[in-house]
Amino acid sequence: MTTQTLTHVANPELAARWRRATEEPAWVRWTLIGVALTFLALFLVLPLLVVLYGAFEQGLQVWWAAISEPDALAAIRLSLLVVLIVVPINLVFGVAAAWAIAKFEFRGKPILISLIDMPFAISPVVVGLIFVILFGSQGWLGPWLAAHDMRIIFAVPGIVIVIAFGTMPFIARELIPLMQQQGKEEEEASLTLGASGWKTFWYVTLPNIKWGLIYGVILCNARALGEFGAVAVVSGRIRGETNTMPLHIEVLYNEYMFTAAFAVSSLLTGLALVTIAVKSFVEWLDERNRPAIASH
Amino acid sequence: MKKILRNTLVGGLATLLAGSVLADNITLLNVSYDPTREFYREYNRAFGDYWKQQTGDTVTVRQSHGGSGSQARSVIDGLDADVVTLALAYDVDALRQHAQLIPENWQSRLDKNSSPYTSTIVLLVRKGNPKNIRDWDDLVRDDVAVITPNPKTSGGARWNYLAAWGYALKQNNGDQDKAYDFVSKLFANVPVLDPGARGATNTFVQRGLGDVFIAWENEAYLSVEQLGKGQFEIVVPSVSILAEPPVTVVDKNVDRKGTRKTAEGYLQYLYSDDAQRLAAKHYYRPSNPEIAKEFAEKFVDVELFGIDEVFGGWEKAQNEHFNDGGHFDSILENIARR
Amino acid sequence: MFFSAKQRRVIPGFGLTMGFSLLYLGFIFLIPVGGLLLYTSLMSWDEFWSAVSHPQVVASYKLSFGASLIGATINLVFGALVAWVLVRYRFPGKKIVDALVDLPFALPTAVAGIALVTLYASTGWVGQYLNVFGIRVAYSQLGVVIALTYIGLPFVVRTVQPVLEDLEAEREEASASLGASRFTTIRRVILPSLLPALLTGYALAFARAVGEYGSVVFISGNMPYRTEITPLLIVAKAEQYDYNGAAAIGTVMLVAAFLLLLLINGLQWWTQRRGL
Amino acid sequence: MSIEIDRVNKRFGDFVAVDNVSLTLNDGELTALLGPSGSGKTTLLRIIAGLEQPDSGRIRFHGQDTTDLHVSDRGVGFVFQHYALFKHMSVYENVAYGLTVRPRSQRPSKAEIRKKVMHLLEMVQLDWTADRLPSQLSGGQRQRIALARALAVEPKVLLLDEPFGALDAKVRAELRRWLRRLHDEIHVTSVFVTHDQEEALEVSDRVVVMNKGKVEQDGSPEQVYDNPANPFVYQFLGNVNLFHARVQDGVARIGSVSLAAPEYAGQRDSRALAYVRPHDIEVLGDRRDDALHAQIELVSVVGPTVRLELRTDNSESVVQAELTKHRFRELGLGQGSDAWIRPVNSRVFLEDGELQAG
Repeated sequence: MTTQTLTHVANPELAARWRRATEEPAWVRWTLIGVALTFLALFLVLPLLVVLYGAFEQGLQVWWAAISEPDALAAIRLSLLVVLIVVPINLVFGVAAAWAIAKFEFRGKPILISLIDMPFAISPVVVGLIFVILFGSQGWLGPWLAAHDMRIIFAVPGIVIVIAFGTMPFIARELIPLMQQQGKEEEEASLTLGASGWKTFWYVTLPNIKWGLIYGVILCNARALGEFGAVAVVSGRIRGETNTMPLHIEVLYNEYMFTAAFAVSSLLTGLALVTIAVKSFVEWLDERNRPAIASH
Repeated sequence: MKKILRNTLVGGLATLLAGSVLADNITLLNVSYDPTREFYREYNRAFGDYWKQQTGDTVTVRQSHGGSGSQARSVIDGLDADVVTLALAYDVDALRQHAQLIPENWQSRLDKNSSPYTSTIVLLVRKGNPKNIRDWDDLVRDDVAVITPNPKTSGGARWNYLAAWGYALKQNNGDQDKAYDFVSKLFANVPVLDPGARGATNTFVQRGLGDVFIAWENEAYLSVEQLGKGQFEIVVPSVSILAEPPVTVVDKNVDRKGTRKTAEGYLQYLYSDDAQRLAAKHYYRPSNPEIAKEFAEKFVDVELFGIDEVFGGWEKAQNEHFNDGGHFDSILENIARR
Repeated sequence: MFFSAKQRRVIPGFGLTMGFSLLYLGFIFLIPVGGLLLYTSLMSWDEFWSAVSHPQVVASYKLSFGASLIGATINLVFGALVAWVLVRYRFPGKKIVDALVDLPFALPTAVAGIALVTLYASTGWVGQYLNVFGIRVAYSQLGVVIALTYIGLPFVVRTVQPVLEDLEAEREEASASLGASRFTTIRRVILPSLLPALLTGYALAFARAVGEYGSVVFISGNMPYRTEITPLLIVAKAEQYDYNGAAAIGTVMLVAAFLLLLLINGLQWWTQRRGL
Repeated sequence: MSIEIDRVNKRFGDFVAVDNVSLTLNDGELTALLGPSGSGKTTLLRIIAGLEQPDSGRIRFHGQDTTDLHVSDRGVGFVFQHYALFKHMSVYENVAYGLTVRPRSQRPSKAEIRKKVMHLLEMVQLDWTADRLPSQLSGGQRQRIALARALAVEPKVLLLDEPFGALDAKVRAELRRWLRRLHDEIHVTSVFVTHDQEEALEVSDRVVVMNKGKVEQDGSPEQVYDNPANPFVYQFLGNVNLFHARVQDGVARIGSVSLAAPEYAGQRDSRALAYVRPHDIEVLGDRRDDALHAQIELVSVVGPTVRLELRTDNSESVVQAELTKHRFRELGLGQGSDAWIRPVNSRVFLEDGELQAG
């Protein structure tokens, strides 16, 4: 019997067929991988290729001409300006909200979290509509704003507000679970060692949430650049003035300047890709910095 | 931000210095509809030169384009337009109805009902006219797919709709019910309703959808010339509508900004010979008959009817056909029910 | 008092962070949303009801919610599959594929719409082959589903992935040692643990899809009663100066969004309670 | 520095965590707060530290009221149960943290900080780990770093929350002795929380036993162990056998066995419970009148001691006895043998409601 068992183990065919309890047979594995990759290729890679192909179809020069044209530059400038305003505000908000929610117990917390989530679920079109109803010259605050010569919609402030609205949850959403999971022991330790609140935040909390923060900023940034529906309603589409990059793309598309439209799109897509690359790099750094804790 | 601040400052200064000899930098905002992009791009340059010569002032004209109705809405909601150049009088009149931005008599302030150029509605078909489309009648055939934007959101599409309706009235001795049936059949052949004229052009030209595209004359020519040389043909129907896209100064805005003089000059200049030729170049029919003659072979002579004679003016047409509960709504409902 | 800590806390900054959060939420969120609700509440009930129950509007709800449901369901199935493949298997290029999943978050919706219609129109790269089989994607309800699937794709993957990563192998091994087949183990042990994450991702993808505008208008035919989504209808109403109608429908969508979020947070609460 | 806890109360919702506790902890003493989980000991420690605010009552350090002093100004060293080391900082940076975050005017020079940190690291015998990250250390090492970090700011009092709770038995025992030695060296008033009676008895100068938010007993380890104030303390401090007894006039009777119970000198016949520790049970091989007959059910040898489980005739419960291996061999008993047992030391508590003046 013993000998037989030994031969069994040594049987290469059986050894090859041996698999872990948590594994599927190879053919199942490869089928699943195949199906998943086909799905992703159809839904993610192909649209990406369309944009890149459209942008570079007529060569680099045409591409460059399209994105260095004054109206395109104005759109790029505006989008960057909006991002420069919106991302820091949402960053401060995200950190503040996450701090309040993760470090303290108070009543109404689930409501607060739901409120922060709301922009995920509200149609951008409704967002635009709300601001027109409020700030349009036929709206409630419109006459007052006009009397004080202030412009909100059809100007940069309106664009900033709707984009801030739409991108509000990204950083907060990233930080809240992270900070909840980290608890507050390290902060308490810092306080017992005599550090002030700000110093505790700066030296202890911030380094701990750094990666989550960066990821949140990256996503917020991408969404802020790409927001379309709400901006379309409140921008007024003044060429070279209140057209953001996505609106400018639509304008170009509607002017039958497809290559130019795709060129500016490719810029945004490129940004998205860079964003994703940065994110992956960030995660890779994170993993490397977290030395493997002796496992199993 | 900076620009808006500058505009306000410049506007204020302009008021202060009105009549002085100092040359100004003036910025105008022209809020227009979709198909005028190419025309106004060129016209703005021409006007800039002309105005500099006349007054020494430097004028920069900013453009905003979109669906005619949506553009009017933006101006009503506070978009700071100095002039509007929209697809139809109803949209311009909305500025008066909803926000009193312009006076009652706005349409009589400029020549030709304030329409410096006109256009009409034609049919665009694919090369060789494979479905053999000759006139409006062919659009209700079962085997024909028709592309038009949504009349609810697109000014051009309202002209399309009214042109078809007018044709049917003419064929049936003014029988409104028959016209209703005709337009119903036509829209039953429509697979896609883009919100704007440009979107519809893209659908027909780029995406290859549909057999015939009801379009502004100038859009049709643009497609033939620019988008796909040799891929499309224009079919001029037996009768069509005289489309008059009107222009006006937005009084409340120009008075506040102190840009009235320039804005009025901007619109006046549309009637100049140079501007009329420029309009013709971009396939708009010049309203000046002299200039129109120069381009006689460019624009096919077609029997045109006006909106006032057939539909009793825009107000009435809008109420009967396009407002909620109007004919168009009921047509869509009937199609959906089938 | 809501939003006030029970008492003075040792960790500082509650007043500051809570105050700023509420101020910002108030300015950027509560005032506008409250404004919309107030605006709608000033309408008479009849006016409101006739605006939100018109057959054309109801047809658009059916499309918006129906297509979102289908899109979210597709994402549920394939999102779970993608998450599974990304967590459990090794294959070349896995990192890149993992990174690409976020693309729909980052790509502007208008660009996505243009790219999708370029692909799926009957002259497009994919559309021309589908056309041979008589399948029309662009300008049909199928197109709406495709666009809504695209924009909701990252949600399920990104909610399921971390849970799957944290799943202990022990439970699967226990199941296998008790004689369960691999399929049974997945069905009886793994799937129930993933369920809350799956549902959360599903609800988020659904909520996002219902409100989507930018990408859909390019690929949907926008035909009333057939391929017109609710957000487009709101735009159309607004452009005809019918702000009441637009606000009424907007309110319906807002309430739907809020209910969805309550559902999502309910699911999360349920998840926590079950200690999964 | 002495710590005075004056009528402190703390509730969490309906749960009473600390119930009107008053205590004075003397300067330089190492005190153990001992109790089961939920007894309020950690909450009390956090109140002393300023990490929790009491609902009422005062905390004084050396007569000075610190109740409203913020934790960062209180000058306590706190060692957390799970160490709470800053993950992203090296060991050196962790220990130096308290010094580097001081306002510039009070901050020592870099060289001074370096000297101090290295000294502390040497003291905890971990100077060679200075450049490592906490995640690269073992649990025991992390604990010592956490202690060094707390000591770096020269705290007036040192507070430790279950300092050895997360460590394995051997490391615990080592660290315990090490902490004792350390305390003897630096002599800072220290309080540590534990649920392990052995730990409390071995390390501390003084043991405070807590239960349900109240102090059950407060005294030296010997006092607490030898003279438990009540049944709870008795049971909590190690294994114990319970015998039903009757008490009359200073004598407790368990069956045929009589025990002196002088504290009940005037007591009339009452029901009582006698608490006897396993090592206070004498096991005999031969019959004696003042002993109870029992049968040995289980013999287990744990190192040098032998633990027996015996069943007496009149009892359903099992009696545990502990004796040396040497003595067990002398007796020549084995599993199933008859034996006679006799409590040599016991503590008798009357059953509820039986106390009455005689």
